[in-house]
Amino acid sequence: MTQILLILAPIFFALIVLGTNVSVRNIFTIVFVTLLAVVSLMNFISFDIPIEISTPHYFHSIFVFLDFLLLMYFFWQGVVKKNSYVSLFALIQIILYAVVLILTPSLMSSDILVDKVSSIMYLVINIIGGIIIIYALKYIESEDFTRFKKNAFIALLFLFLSVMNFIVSTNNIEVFFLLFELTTLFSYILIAYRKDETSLLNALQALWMNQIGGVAILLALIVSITQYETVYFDILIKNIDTAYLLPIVLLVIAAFVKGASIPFDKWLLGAMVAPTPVSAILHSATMVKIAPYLMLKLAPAMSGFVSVTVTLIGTFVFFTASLLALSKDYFKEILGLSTIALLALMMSLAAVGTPEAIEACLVLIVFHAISKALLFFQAGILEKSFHLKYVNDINGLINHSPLVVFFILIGFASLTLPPFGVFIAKFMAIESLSNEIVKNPLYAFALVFIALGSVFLTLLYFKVVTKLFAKDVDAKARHVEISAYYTVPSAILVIFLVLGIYISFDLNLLSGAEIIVPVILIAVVPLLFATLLFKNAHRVKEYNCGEKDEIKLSMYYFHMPKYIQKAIIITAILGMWILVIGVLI
Amino acid sequence: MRKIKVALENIVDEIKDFYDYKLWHFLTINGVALEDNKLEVQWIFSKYEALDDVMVYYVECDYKDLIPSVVEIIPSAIISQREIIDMFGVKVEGSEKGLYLDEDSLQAPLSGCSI
Amino acid sequence: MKKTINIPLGSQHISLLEPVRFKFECENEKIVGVDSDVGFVHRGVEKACTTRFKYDAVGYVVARVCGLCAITHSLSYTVAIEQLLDVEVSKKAKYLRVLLLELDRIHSHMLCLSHTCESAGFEAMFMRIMGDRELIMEIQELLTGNRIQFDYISIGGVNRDISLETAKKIVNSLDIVKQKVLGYIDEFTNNWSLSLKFKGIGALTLDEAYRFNAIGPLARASGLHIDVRNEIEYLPYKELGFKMQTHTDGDINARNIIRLNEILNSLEMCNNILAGVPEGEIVVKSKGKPSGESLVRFEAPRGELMYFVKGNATAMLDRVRIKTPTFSSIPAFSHIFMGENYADAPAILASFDPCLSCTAK
Amino acid sequence: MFSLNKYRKKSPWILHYNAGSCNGCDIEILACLSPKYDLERFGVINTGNPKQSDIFLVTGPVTFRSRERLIELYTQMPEPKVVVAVGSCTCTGGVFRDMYNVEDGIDIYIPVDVYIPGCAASPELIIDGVVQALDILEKKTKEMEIPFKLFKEATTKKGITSRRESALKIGENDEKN
Amino acid sequence: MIEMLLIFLAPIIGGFVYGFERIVRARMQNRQGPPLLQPFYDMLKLIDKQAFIVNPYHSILGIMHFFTLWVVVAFIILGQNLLYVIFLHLLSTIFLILAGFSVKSIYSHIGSNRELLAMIAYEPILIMLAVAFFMINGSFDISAIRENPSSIFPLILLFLAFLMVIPIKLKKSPFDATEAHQEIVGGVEVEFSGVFFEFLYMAKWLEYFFVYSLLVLFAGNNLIFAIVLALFTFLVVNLVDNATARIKMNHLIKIVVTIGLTLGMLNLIGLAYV
Amino acid sequence: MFTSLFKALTNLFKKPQTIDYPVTPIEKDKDYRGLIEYGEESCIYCMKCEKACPPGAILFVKTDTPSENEKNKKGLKYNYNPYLCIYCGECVRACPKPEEALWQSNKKPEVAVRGDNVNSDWFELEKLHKS
Repeated sequence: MTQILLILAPIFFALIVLGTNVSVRNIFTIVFVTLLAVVSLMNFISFDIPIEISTPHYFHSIFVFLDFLLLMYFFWQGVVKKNSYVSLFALIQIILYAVVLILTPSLMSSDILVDKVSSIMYLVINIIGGIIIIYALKYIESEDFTRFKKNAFIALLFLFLSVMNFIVSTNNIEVFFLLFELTTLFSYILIAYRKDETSLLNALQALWMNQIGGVAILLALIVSITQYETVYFDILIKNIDTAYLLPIVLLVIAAFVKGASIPFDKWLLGAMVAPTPVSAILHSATMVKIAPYLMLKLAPAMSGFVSVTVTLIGTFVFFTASLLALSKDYFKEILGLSTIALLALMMSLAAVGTPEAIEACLVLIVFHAISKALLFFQAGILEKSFHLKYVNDINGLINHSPLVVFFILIGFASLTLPPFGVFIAKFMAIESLSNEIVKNPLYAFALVFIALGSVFLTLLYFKVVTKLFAKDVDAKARHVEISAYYTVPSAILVIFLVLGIYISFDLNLLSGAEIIVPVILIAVVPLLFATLLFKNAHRVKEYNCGEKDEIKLSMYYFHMPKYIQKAIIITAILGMWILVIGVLI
Repeated sequence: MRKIKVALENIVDEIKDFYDYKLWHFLTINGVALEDNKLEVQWIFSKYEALDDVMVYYVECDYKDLIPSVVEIIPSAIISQREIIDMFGVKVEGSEKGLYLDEDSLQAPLSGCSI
Repeated sequence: MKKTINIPLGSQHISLLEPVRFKFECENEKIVGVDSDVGFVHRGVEKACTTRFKYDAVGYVVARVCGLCAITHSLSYTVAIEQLLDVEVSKKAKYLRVLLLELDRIHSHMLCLSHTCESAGFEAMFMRIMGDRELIMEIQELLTGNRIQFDYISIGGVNRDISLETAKKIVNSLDIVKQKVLGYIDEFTNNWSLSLKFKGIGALTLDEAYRFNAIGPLARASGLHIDVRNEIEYLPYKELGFKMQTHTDGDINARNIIRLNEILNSLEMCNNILAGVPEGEIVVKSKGKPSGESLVRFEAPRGELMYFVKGNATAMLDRVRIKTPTFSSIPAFSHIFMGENYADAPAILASFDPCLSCTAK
Repeated sequence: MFSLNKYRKKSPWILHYNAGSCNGCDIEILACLSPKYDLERFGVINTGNPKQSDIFLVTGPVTFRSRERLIELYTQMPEPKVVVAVGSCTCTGGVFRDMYNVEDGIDIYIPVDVYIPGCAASPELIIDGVVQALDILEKKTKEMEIPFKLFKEATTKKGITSRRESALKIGENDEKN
Repeated sequence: MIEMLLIFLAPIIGGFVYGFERIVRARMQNRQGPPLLQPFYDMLKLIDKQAFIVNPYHSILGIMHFFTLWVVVAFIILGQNLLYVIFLHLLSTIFLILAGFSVKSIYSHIGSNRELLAMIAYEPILIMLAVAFFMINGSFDISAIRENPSSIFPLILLFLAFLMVIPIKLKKSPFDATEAHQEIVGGVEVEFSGVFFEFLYMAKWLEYFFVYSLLVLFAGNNLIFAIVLALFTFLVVNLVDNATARIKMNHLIKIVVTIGLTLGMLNLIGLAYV
Repeated sequence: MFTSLFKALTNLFKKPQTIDYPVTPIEKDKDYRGLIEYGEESCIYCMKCEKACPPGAILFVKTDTPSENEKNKKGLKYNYNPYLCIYCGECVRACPKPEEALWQSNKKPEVAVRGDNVNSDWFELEKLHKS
């Protein structure tokens, strides 16, 4: 029953938070978040077999009602905000949903099915999401909103957690569709939260793009009902016929939309205008994580052509998104593109479908969430405490706040370097793909994409990190005080990352020496040497050919011509079409 | 070596009429300190692929006079102009000093009057 | 959002022999702006020539304006003084002067080529050319008694005679050098990595060469027919077999090819001289003090060198104006760097064969 | 204790700065690196970087504009270091002595250890000079050597000596003397 | 025991290789060259020099670079996971790059930028190399690779690609744009001096050891073939070093990425089919 | 590229061009312009060399211990600074008694060290000469 608690409690919390003053709200929020974390942890520990929960029949009617209400709201929003795409897709969905309701499936299963993946997702959603909410407490205070709106923001985040908890527990594709649309709604509201023009535009963009996913799910529903007589994931996957994978492919496309893979990447990048906690919650804990989750659910059904194509598309997106990120300067945009890249990697790993690959995917989901949340926190701190948004301006941050630099460094290092989780996941990804090449040489391309992509990502991250380090010795260090609401969540995430090294041992991938020796040697010995050697060191100026001029420094700028960007998008769309047409044939 | 004397105010027009960049090669601007605090400024040209054909336009002026710039006609004259400013302490339109000399070195070393 | 960086090249830099400061404004490594300072070597030779030294010693001083084109400097000055004193130099002296001038050109060009290779990161080729250059240096030491500053030319002729024995030795060495130079031409045209580094890099078009009044190999590589050896009667270049070398590409490669061809041409001229050194006095005594103005131009290895000398019938001169080759090329330099990659900058700079001690005097 | 002094002798890395010479000596330094003379047999590397150099080869009488650069490069070299003045004009000003933009010889600015005469100094002489410099290098201490016209003294803070502001302005110091 | 000894002697062995290479290079350029022990003289001299720092991070990162590289070499000797070793090597390069960026020095920055770009070129090839070894031996473990017979013939294309990586890592023409002494005065190492430069200097030796020990993996359990292969590569790399100029960074990336990746891909696909 | 590859390979087995200089001394040609040498006995103290020398590396300075030469009426002493000399040979050409009083040998000059005071000592001589 903890699952039901996880779904319902946040709604309750949201209602409580709505009407309190600042200090009470903060205390309540922290308590609630702790509760959610504890419950999800208990759920994870006590979990032994897949739990199936059936829901009463009238639930279905409520969902249908809510669904229509939601779609109508979208349609209305499209009309009011004069965005024809939004209305168009809402209209299509209304019609398609009506068709779905007319068709009657015969095979039934339980509505809620909680398996291992779901329980891990609970952990990610509730713990990381909770920490983000705590972080948001301070962040939202510095925004120019009314008190109610500030509280509502926190409440919305709680609601978001509830929806996410539900979405990872549901087994019914119809319910899944509703929740999918609900996350779309929340993202729409949260992105537009600042109510200025760009926010609204980007929110509408997110709205219509996400509705493509809704259309795909509805189409999948229709096909699934007509062909397989069911609206349930487990039955669909059990009965799947390898010759007719269309519903799976349509759901995969829905995942690609939610995961903001390359042709659909605009919405996630547009979401950057929202307050930073929203970006954090979208990127790390909720929303986009639906994509790999859905993939993981569908993984057993994928085989042969679909598996290879999805893997290739995913790795291609991984590679190109990291490439595109190289040419960006806006800190959050860099983070966003790297999220897109890593999501694509998760999806392709899920599509590979071997146990190793799925394990890698899960590790990636968890640690990516932690690292990205940490980095978005720092982006928020940079924005609020230092008024910096662009990477080119963060030169010499180490003079002002070594702590933030440390967090950013850990964040980036955890995404690239041993012995952190994401590194381990990439490692497993390469290993699992190497196993697969023998079966299908096309995986070699996927492997090359992963290799190139991870190098690009490393390049990207260290391009940013290096800016922090360019220390000016003579500058008067101006230390900036950073609120505990910012630093404590960051510190907790860092602790998680460090604890996560445990997973490296647990997976039996590397020997203990391989993990521990570098850490000790790299951390301790140089410091020892340095303290010995600094004693009689002299400090000199940098070599500047004997000249005394001020030096202008800037990091390497990658110019990405328009035609390459277009070529990337066209290739990605082509990949999708190949997927669909290939399945149809 | 043909030498043509021109008045200071006419020098730019004179050179503009004369100078064809595919026919004449601009050598340099030369200054010669004369007696009585006078200065002779020469614009020296040579003809491409001709035997010993050197054309010198010169003016006689005071150190105080503003010497007009020929950079618009001959872009490469800029460095010669900077040199003559440094060496003679004269003023040339649109050119700055400091090509060779530092603040604490001997100023206008070649001018007749400073020694 | 493109941000530029400033990359300094000099005043002290490993790829520079002389102090010159370039400050490149770069986007990534593409040069979008050049700021140069060429005045590091300013010593005040022009003034010293008129105040510190008598006219007969000035020849040795102006030779120290530049070590590489020392011979051209002292020759130009000496000829200018000879014109003022009305001294007619013997044919033998003229021949020997051309011999030294051309030897100097050969070793200077070889140095430039090797330095260009070094700047392009081709250490082996640097070593190869520098090793072979020693042959020319030995010849010069044999002829004049020193490797770099020859002090060979005095007013009225030359300081030292040449014996038949040495002439024979020199001819042998020159033959070896010729073979080596043919080898370089092969290397410079066929080496894949050098063509990546040199072809199409640092190009100057013919029109730009005219506009910027470029001179020397820099201009000839762009197809501009300018060579003072072709424009003066004083030295017997025509009868010694001078041929003007031009190229149309205007890039580093073209400059290298021009230099290599000029070395071959100079070798040929040296052989012609050594085959028939005329009999006669090597030095003619001069009388009187210089008075009047004279303007003399000669072709230094880097281009046209101009001396303007004004005497006033005393031992001290009124004015010695030195217009050095690199001085004229500086506007063209700054232009060529634009749009190139910083990685090419040292090689481009070396391919100009800049002589800053000439420029700043 | 095991003395490392003798290894200084075997690995001299050179830094070359032209403080206004006619570049005759610079070419001869280059010729020293060429196959015929091959300075690398003594372990010489032309680093071009003051921070990794032991021998400072200076050519040219010091012109006004190169004074500050000379001192800055000198202070950026770690001790023990040896300064070699290559060529007559570097030793004493040579033919440029008493010219208006020239300081007569570099030993007005920095302590010179070896003087190589010649105009231009031939490669053999340069090799002689470097060999001489190696003997001096072996005997040197790691005491900080200060250029004669250093404007700002090096300051010590938290046990780390700062040489950052070494060659600020030379003219002002002259006035004081 | 021998392994432990090897680990401690690894820099010294690399130093000998470097010293020998300097002689060979000098001889190829028709000159006499330094003595064999020259690198060690340099090293001992550098210990003795006055230590200069620009800022503490800079020097510490340089030291970290050296130690990480040593760990990499140790793991190769101990026969650990090849893929892990390659990633750890990436880490050591990243320390170097960070060191380059931690000072306000333009040449250091350009050097780091170039080092980062060069990573794009060679890292995928190294990863593909590891994958190819995995496909042949069924394990990433270097000890397993060493026990199996020579795998140079099935991996001949990747061997060629690896030959392109060696000059980048060892800073040799035509792929030495990251160090580029004539342009950026050594790039990353420009601000290091004295004892701190020592670590970078010795890291260079370890780099030699790293590259050649990866190379002998191609020979499998055949010791004689390994020696022949190493000598052959040594000769080829040095000959090419003496016959080419340094090419620019953009050319380097284009050449290595296109040719190297194609060779690697073909080899992997070929392995999958065979 | 392949020719230079081949050249590098052949060089590997050739004797290097290097002269091991300090060990094997290089013989200077007899015409080498080396140190200026002075024959005190033959000097007629016309001081033409001093006037001719461009850098002023020859100074005749009045001292308490002049050389014992009947021509030396003013009590002068010949001073020569090889570190200032530019080895141009102009003094020899100016000398009325070349090869006896003043000649250019083919000896190369010696390298000096700090203790030799090549500059400061000469400054004092120059001061003396002016006064």
